[in-house]
Amino acid sequence: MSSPTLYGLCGAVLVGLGLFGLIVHPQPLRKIVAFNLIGGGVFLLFGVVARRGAAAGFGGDPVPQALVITGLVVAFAATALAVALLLRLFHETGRATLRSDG
Amino acid sequence: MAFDTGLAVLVLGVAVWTITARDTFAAVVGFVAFGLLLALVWVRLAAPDVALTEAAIGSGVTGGLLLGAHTHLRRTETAAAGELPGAALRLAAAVLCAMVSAGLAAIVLLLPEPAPTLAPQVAANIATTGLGNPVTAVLMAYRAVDTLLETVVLLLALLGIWSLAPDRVWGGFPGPHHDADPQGVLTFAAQLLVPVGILVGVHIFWVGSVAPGGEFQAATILAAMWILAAMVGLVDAPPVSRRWLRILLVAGPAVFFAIGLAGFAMAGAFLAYPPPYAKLLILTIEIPLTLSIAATLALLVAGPPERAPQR
Amino acid sequence: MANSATAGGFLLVLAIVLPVMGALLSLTLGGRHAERIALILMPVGLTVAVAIAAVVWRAHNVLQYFVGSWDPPLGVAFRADGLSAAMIVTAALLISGIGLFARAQFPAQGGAKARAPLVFWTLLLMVWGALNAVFIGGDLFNLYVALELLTFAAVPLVSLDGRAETFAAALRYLLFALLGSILYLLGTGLLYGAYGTLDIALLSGRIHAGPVAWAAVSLMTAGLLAKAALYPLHLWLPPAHAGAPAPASAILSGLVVKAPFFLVVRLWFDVMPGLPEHAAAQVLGGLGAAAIIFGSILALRQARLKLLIAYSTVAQIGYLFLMFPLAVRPETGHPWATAAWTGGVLQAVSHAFAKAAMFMAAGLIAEALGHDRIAGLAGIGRALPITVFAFGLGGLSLMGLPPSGGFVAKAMLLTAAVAENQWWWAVVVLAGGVLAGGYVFLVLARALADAGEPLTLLSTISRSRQAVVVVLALCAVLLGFVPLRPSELLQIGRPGLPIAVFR
Amino acid sequence: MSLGLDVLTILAVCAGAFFFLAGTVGLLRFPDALCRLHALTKADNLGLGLIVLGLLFQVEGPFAALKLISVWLLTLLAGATVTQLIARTARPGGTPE
Repeated sequence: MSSPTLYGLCGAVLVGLGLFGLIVHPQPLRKIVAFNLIGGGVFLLFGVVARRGAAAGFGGDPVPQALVITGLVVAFAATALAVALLLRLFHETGRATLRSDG
Repeated sequence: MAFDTGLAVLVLGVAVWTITARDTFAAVVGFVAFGLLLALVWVRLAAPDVALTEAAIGSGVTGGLLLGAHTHLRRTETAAAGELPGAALRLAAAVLCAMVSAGLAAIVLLLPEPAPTLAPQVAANIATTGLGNPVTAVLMAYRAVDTLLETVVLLLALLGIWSLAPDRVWGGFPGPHHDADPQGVLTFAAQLLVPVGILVGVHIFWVGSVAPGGEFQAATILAAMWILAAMVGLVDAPPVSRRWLRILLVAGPAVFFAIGLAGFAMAGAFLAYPPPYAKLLILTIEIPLTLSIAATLALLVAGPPERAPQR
Repeated sequence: MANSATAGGFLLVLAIVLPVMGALLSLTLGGRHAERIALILMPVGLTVAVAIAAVVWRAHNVLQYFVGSWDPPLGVAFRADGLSAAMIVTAALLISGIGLFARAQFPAQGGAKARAPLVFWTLLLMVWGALNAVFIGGDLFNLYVALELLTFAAVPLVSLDGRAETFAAALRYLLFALLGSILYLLGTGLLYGAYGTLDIALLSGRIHAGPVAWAAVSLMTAGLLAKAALYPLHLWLPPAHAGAPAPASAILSGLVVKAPFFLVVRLWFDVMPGLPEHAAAQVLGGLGAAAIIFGSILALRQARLKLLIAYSTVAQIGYLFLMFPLAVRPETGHPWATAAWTGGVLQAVSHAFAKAAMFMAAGLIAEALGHDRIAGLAGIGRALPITVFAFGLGGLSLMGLPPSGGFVAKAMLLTAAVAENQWWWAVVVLAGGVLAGGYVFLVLARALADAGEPLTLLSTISRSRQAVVVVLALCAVLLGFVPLRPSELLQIGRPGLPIAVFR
Repeated sequence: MSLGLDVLTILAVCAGAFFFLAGTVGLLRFPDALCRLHALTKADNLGLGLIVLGLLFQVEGPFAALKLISVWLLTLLAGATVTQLIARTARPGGTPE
């Protein structure tokens, strides 16, 4: 097995792990961490696709690499918005759970 | 190969720890470590640009943001943990997620050989962009419209965060105020580190056109230096209603749009650069863009306005 | 397809650039100017939208633009077919209507009251730009960025009022939307890994049935379903749509949920034409049917008007997905598939108008009464007759009664179901109509009941706002006069399917 | 000559690795945040310093050596700053936010 494939398998497992955390954890902060873990796995798969496409003297296909950079920045923006919403929810209700509307 | 195997196992180990740790603090610390290990993986995958971004944004700033959130939410931990779903549901979720992983793993093994790639096309056209770094060429030329919309996404997230402010503090200062301790070791260290960090940021920006680096990585480093200075109390965030701040935030995307639209006249298409001036135009976009992104990232971390503006 | 940009392609750029630049300008100049910028851009954007539709119609071909003159697969293409044109015009009309309605609710103000107007007007423009980007996106990753733009514009609208429960609703919406995006992105990565392009037109030529394509499309579809709130991924929708201020609810329910649906259509019909298995389409249709039945029943059980309307959105989204088992007929190119296609798209358009009108009517009623409990609506029919009339007109579309766009849409789905020997979908369409009749009449009966004593309204509702609501509801009714046959406009850009003739 | 340098490198890197190991064990075993920070700084300062020292015997040219030393200095500076920040929030009566 080549090392890109190895990291590809690693990314596959990360997606599943993150998905599990997102479903199971009741705390929104843990869900946010889990979402970032899924993101890590997905980006890793892009990286593997890029590495496999190494050609023309480049170590990897630059297109998926650029897509990952865009994706990382978007994921950060998402995390920041989610954290801000969560903190606001906490300051307003004293609780940090999604089960507030009952 | 042995190194790669070890690294992959380590990444997965830390990931498992991040998901299964009882304590949220441990999970967040695990996530930061995960991000740093992932940056190493990116180096192994011959993607140094991504490695820099991952270390700076994926691990660094995101980690800081999550740690900050955790200090606020510490007290809610036990109450929320009580809502853990039952064992049957968890088992079902585990089976589902294992299936997803297995399916994805199979797909990875089934990817075609030789792999399709756009690398030759990127290389064939890179001369017209005047750039030496292929990733920057993709971000700023071939797929510039993605990058443009992405910077708008960042701004939009910031507006979303600001919109959470209660009306009475609208337009005020984001985040809590930190007092500087003029004699403190921390202040001293920060005073030393911030200028060095800014220098590093400028360097990373400058080399981005030919070597790994670029506006996002540089902006993150600049933002991190600003956040550090704010946490130590050396600077305070400006009130979000300040006109100059709004202009600083919007300047990057605005210049990007302006040069993009000028492309209609100069090169016959939106976001097209006439080849002799391509590098100059891209640099003209990148400078304000880096500053705008840095300001946006820093304010994303600072959060919604919390202190009313003095009127 | 020609290997260059089509004439008039710059209109596609304007459709995105104008609203987004307007939003940036609003953010810079602040609350007092935000409203003015939005109001100026509305007629301009509407003109651009109509021009795009006109160009597509006249050329009878796909309008195409290569950004930066870089040909795909290296560059990003914008493309507008008949479906895009219809959606762009719908969005422009609705945004303009909602903007006119919202003037009284979010007037330009300074000081501490400046927050909500600035955020609302800026996000209204951003939603518009993002929707246009979704409707004309020709590149799967560019569409991901457009989807994120839409999500980040939509989520803060939910918590615009700053009430505690809306923060929880917004957070839940965000988490669902983020999961949806990341699954979509994962599928995008797999497609690139297998075929080396993200351009929809190029992909449709390269893709072939196999595990990689299947996994990618399943992941992307699942992610988009979470964003479209298709049963059983609908849990986030009712609190989010009901908690937002009325004009925001109208945007969210009328337009925002249509974008992921639109992308599922793109994925199934354009990225992999002829590839989808009948069984997979049946699954989508089954989820749609479940959404219709459960959404309607839950709507019937609501005590608050806005929640009722929100659950009705869950049900009406279900109809959209009935289009898949009826229109995906790869083996023969069944003539009735085009009827189902028109029916599905028409349902999306007419529901947009009807639902926006109903949410805004509910907003006016809540403003006048100070609450939106259905049990306490008695007498409102006399106090706000125009508003209640508009609510009823919108209800026609939901029930599928003539004259309304909903009627034409559901009639086409029904006919296609019968003609294709898939009668079970016809049963669902009819049952959904009856249930919708139940919850619409439940509200109307209360509203038209005699209060006994004259109502004291908390605030007077201006005629002009009521007029906007009626006009939007009338748009849904007018769609009922489109001929009951597959639309020629919507077929532009579709592979040459024989068109069925209704009699 | 080269053998002697290699031996020096091996010794210094091994010593550095030992401090990293000790620091990690300390991080995991020490009871509270301040003690853990203490353990971590040992890894940063001494561990990394020794590894950099070891690598210095192998580099070609003064520029590469300067780069290595800068890495160490920057890590020291960043480490000191972050440690102070963490200690401030961890301190009982500190300013948590």
